[in-house]
Amino acid sequence: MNVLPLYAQLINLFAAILLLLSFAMLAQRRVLSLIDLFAAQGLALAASTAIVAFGTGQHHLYWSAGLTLVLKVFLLPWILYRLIRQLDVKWDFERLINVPTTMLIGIVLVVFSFNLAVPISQLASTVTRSTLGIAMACVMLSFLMMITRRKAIPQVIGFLSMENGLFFAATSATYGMPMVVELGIALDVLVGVLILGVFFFQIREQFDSLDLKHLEKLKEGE
Amino acid sequence: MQPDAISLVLAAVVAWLAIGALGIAGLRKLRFVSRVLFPAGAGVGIALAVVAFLAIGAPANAVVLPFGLPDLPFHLRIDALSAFFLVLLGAMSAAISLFSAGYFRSSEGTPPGLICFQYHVFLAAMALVLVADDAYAFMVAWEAMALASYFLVTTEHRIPEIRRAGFLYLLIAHVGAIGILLCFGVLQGGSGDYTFAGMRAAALSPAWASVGFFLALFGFGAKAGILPLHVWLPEAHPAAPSPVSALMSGVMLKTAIYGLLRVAFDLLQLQLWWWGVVALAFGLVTALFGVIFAAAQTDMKRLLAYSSIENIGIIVSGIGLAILFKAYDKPTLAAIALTAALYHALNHAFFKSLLFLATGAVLHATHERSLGKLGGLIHRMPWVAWLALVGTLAIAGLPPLNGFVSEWLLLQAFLFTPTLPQSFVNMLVPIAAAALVLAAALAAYVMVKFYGVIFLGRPREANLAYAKDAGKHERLALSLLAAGCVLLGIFPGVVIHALDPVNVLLVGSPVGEAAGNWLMLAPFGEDRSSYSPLIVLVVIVAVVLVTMQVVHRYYHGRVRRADPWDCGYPLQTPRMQDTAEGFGQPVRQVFEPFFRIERELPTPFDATPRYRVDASDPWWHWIYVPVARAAELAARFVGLIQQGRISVYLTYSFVTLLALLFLVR
Amino acid sequence: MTATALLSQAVQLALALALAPLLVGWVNQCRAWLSNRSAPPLLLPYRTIRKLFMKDAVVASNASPLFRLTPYVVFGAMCCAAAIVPSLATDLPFALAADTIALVGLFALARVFIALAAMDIGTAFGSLGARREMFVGFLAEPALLMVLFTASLISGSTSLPSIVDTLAHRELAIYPSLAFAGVAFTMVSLAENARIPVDNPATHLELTMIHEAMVLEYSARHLALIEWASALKLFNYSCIGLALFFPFGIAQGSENWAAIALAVPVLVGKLALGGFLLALIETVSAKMRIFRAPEFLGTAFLLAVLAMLVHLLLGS
Amino acid sequence: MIEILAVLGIPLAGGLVLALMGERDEAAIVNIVASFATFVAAAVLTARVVTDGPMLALDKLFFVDSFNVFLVALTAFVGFTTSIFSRPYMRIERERGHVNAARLRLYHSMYQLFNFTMLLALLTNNMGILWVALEAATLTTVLLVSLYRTPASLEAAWKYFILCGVGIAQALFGTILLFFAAEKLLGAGGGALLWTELDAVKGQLEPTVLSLAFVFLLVGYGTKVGLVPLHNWLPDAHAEGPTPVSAVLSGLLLNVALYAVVRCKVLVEGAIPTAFAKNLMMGFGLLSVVVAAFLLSRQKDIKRLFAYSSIEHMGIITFAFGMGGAIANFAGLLHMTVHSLTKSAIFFAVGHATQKCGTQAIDGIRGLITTSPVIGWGLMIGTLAILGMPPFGVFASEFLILTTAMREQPWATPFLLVALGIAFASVFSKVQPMAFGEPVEARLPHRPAMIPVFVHLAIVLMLGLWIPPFLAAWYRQAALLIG
Repeated sequence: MNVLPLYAQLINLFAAILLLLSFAMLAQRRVLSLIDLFAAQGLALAASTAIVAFGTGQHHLYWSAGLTLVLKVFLLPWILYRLIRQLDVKWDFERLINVPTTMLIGIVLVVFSFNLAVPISQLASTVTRSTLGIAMACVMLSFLMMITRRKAIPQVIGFLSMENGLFFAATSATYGMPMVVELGIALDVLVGVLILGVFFFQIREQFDSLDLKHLEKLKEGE
Repeated sequence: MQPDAISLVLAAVVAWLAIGALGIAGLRKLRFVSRVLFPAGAGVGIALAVVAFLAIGAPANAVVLPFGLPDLPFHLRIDALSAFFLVLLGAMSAAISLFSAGYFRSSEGTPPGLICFQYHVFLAAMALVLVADDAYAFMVAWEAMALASYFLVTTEHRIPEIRRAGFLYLLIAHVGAIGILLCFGVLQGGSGDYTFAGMRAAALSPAWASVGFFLALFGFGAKAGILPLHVWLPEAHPAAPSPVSALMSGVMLKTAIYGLLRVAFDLLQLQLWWWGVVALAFGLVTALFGVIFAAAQTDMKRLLAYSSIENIGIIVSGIGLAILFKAYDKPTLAAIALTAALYHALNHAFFKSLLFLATGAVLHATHERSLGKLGGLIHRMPWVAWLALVGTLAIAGLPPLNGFVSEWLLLQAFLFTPTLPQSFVNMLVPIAAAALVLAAALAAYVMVKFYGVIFLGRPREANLAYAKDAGKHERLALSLLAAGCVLLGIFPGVVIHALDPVNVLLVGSPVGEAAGNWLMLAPFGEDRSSYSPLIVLVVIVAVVLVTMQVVHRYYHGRVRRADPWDCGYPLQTPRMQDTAEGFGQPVRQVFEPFFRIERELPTPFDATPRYRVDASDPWWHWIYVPVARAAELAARFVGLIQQGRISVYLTYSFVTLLALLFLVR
Repeated sequence: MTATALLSQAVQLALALALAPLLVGWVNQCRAWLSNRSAPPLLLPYRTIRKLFMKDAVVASNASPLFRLTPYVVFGAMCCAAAIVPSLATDLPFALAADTIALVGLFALARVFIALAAMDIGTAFGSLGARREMFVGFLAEPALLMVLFTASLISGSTSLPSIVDTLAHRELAIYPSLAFAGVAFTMVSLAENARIPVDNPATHLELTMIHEAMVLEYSARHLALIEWASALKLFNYSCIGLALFFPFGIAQGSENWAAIALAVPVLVGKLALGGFLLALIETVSAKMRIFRAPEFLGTAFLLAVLAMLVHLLLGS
Repeated sequence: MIEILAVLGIPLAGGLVLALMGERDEAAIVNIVASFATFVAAAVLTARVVTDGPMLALDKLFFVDSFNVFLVALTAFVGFTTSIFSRPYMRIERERGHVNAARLRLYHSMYQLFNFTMLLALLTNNMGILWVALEAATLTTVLLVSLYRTPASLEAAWKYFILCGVGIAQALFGTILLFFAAEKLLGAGGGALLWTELDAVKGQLEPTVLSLAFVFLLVGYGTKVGLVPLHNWLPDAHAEGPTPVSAVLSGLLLNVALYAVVRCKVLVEGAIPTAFAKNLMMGFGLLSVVVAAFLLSRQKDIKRLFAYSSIEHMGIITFAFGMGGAIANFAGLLHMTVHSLTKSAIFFAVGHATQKCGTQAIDGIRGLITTSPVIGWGLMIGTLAILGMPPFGVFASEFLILTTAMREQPWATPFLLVALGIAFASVFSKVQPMAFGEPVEARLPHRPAMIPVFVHLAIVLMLGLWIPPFLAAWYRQAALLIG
């Protein structure tokens, strides 16, 4: 087996870091730490995007990297920090499934994603193809995180982290989507977070908490 | 150029629609609607009947209208079968419209103009059903018919029971319509050609053909009221205004028969013998059940509704028999069975409309539908009573009236099943014939109860003394229908001869020349069987007249009026007559397993003893309640998936995603 | 259709009208003998009818015209039926007008009219009688038709003269199915003619009566016609029974006057025997509760169906 | 070209203007005018496409063919009629204090932007932009759903946002996979996401990747379509937002999402030899029909009731497209049209009925035909139409779908029979006493805008009896396109 070029190895390293961070977020109990982890994930993402840009000469990816850096490492964590400070929800929270079980499910998901991605990765022309599996695993783990959390903010962080996974898939597996699409996605994410921010206030105003258990009134079951 | 039949039929349809539209224009002008529009509608009905009658023997002609689906404009076609049913529609609508002219009052819930609109749309839709020549046109007309009649049924929609009845009716009609639609889906044979011509050309395997036939039986059965899809009939008929009940029972049920015949004999190119057996079984069970239940009813319109179920059962068993003969390649016998079915359809239209209209007149005069509160109306309403007597005798299947003719024909057809090659089918004959005869005998029982309790005896309520006889429109309409019952009864040969083109079309053979005699009905030759109602009538009338003459000439003929004797019992009150419940009691007792009976018996020590018995339709409890409960249970179960918790929802998405991913690898 | 045929038809009808009350008288006489009573005169029914015709009719004050019309219609229907049933000869031109099914229809017509008339006055007994009569009717009618169907299947015809022709004048064959049918027919006839064990013609014991309850309100000529009609009914049923099960002696065709002349004493003899048997049955059995009637007639119905099945199985 | 820009530019500009001008009495008029202008532009565009055939514009960024142009016309039309309806409706809401001026401003502005996003999603040729537009549509409607700021509306909006956000994220992953597969053939430039380019090479796309991508796309866009079991946001969002929003959500957004699914299906069908995509769509469609039918019977809220009815109809359409073939596709397209017209008409009538009776609870609305015949008959006829009663257009399409299914997928018909029967029973038993029955007295301060209801129903009626030839030709082309 021939050795990959350095940049590819670096990307794989960052991919592994991303996955690790995803797991960490899955396990994390504190909201503030969760935001830190999210920012770290954004950083790893930006770095890997930059490396892909450097390694493959896809210069528009530098823009993507910059965008990611601004949006996901500075802007969004900053917004979230502010929100938490204003809403005063720093404390720990309970969750639907306990951490070890979540981790076990997470590992199963990772195996499944890898299994799914392997046949596809064979087809790719990019050097970084094996990262597709990791990206998929990140998406799945974020999904799992959203399921397990009972408070609004961590759920949103899960959502954003899922976006990270998607972004990683886009950059590493395909060297990035067309610029116009990426801009659009970024805009959507930003607007989405802003709207959610407004929502947090409204929810707290209505229910005096951000616990999602208040949002279970509309249903069909008895 | 002489206009062809189909254009004239179309013109009639358009005329009806136009009359309906005028009704909308004169929404609250009762006089205009009842004195102008309804008689005009009756005129159109007569014209339609004449046109259609002339078209029975004529070759089929068709027309394609410029609308419909893009590849499927409305095809219309009139052939012998449609023409026969159009005659029925035209004649009935003429009489019933005439009756309606005097019937509708402004006090009904829906404004008269709107009723007029719905009524004429109903008529037009029925006419279109009968001439539709492609699946789409048929379905559109079919459902328009259901919809128009639904609105007519719910005329007095503020009463919850009436709403419930209307809902049940429309629901069963709609489910049935889906069945018919699927049936057409089968019949088109994957060709995508939805015209009836295309369906005739489609070569179906026996399995597909069977699926098609049974979907048709289901779909049309729901409309006709074949067991166990009959439950809407006894609800909807009492709810509807009487002319509408008459129209629904007399004509609309027949459109279902038309559809069944169209599919079974015309669109399907092969018939299997066991279809016939199934249809026969369903028909007979329906007939028996209907009549047994009719015997137990206490509401006069419900009673008639159950009686309609019975008659539909008889018609369907005739169709089943015809299928049986056709499948064994005995076209002449099939023609006789089919003639019996068609004849009965015609007869039923006449006498059932007559009786429903009579109940309408009674209802208007007394505001009472419950048999327990009527009685003695023959004195107050002689016109209605005597004309209703004709209908009563006819529906009871008594010679020389029309109901007997079709039953006679059907029994004749039954007697020839032993010529079939299948011994199993032969064994069926005794049972089937017995069931049919039992149904006919019970019908007499039911009709004696119906007539006796309403018109005979003494009034059970004081206010019946103020009942007024029907107006002149109503009398004329009732007389027409009664005359129809008599004429159809005493000239069967003529009618059967006129029906022969339908037989040729559907089973490929006429009944034969022997039946064509105006005096004598002898489908197999006079030494095998014969029936001449005219002679019977003449003889009975002659004997009656001669006896009267003799008695009055040779004896004094004096009459003295006195109180009733009644074994000398002195304190007679009208309440001591048999009530409707009492009259039905023997039937309830004998056929107890068929009923769901709730009794409330007084104890000997009750100060105010009360006896209550409630015999309800068990099918409701056997099928509909469990189905409704199962649906409710399923809904509750399905409702459980919607927990309201967002994590659960996310889990659904997640699991779905994973499952599909698992599937795809 | 020939003049002789018409003549034979007329003779037959006249005979039926004349003999019917006699049969009733004979049965009553036999019953009296069998129960060790002194018998009423044989001609008593004639005298009763005559007496009734002479009387003033008393009609309930609230009777409708239907009430007064009914006796005539019932009488007419029974005359019509009498013209169909071959008692002397099989060449009955009128029989073409109505076959066995129509015959049953005629009986039903009479029944419906009399039941309606019973309800017309609005008394408790009248409607009770009407209800019970229709009740017995709907049980008996199918059984009767099944019996007739069995005979029709054997002879391939539903026309009574043809049936008689087949059974009496073709080669002798044993029809086991007819045995069943015969028993069934006897039971039906008992019920239809208001005889013990279903009804008792001799009683006005209020709660058990059926036929008598219906005609309670009739008097004078109306009652006379009704009595005569019910006598005719008994006569008709007897003749049907004889025609189906003991057809021997009925003349074939109408040309053979000698045969017809011979048929008269044969008929009278057969009727005498039949009347005696009827009286015997009535004497040895007890009147049933009304709700045992379904069992009784159900058995008759079952036997008739069995007869048909036997015919189909054995082909004979 | 210019038409496309107009179609997109007018609502965008309208949204901005409305956002800037603030809440005045004229805002509703501006809203109507902008919607009308959009509709005119869409009509012109439609005429162009009908005469000139499909067109590509702006560096292949926009693509109009017979499939999407009819949806554009439909969207613009319903958008226009809804804006007419929303004027008296929102006025009454304002006067009753349910919304304040700031929210009304948000409402009008977002209404236009929402129209813009939908039209963008329909017109774009780029699968990425399609995704962006749909996500933006979610964002705008989230704001509209939460307009009342009641606990229930917040809950509904939150669920809507999270579920659709997550769902649509899956669609993005699918889009990436699509790009990933196409990039090899078309190069990493912009071409690999353009639908026209993809369509041209669909036969050579890697089947494994495409089937994987289709799963993600179907789950993603399917969430927005409201396919069971991804539908849970839909009834909440429909019931808790203002009624005009329910009307456009049900009548338009679902269609647009389904449009996205069908576009993807065309590509996947071309790439995969098996019936995988078909079966998947039929399965989802059928499941939606059945589950929605059962849920219909449990509803106590009139808007929720019709929301489930939308799920049911989306299921039917998905099933039809899944079945494929000229007739089924034709029927599916027809059903999209008539469903959005009928359903929005129903929501208009329901909106006025709920305002009249002051409640959305079915038990609280009674006897409409007696007190206000127009609303009552509108609701009654609309309901009968949506339940598939002829001679309305919904019946025409159901007729074609069911008869085709009977021969091609007979296994599915018992489910359809049961589901349609139950749906009929559930909906009609609830609507009948609302229209009929003893009336509940109430008055509306403003005349209800019932013209849109009857215009819609008239069109639906016409489509049941006569489909104009140009429309039929158009459907046929589109049906062929879908394959």
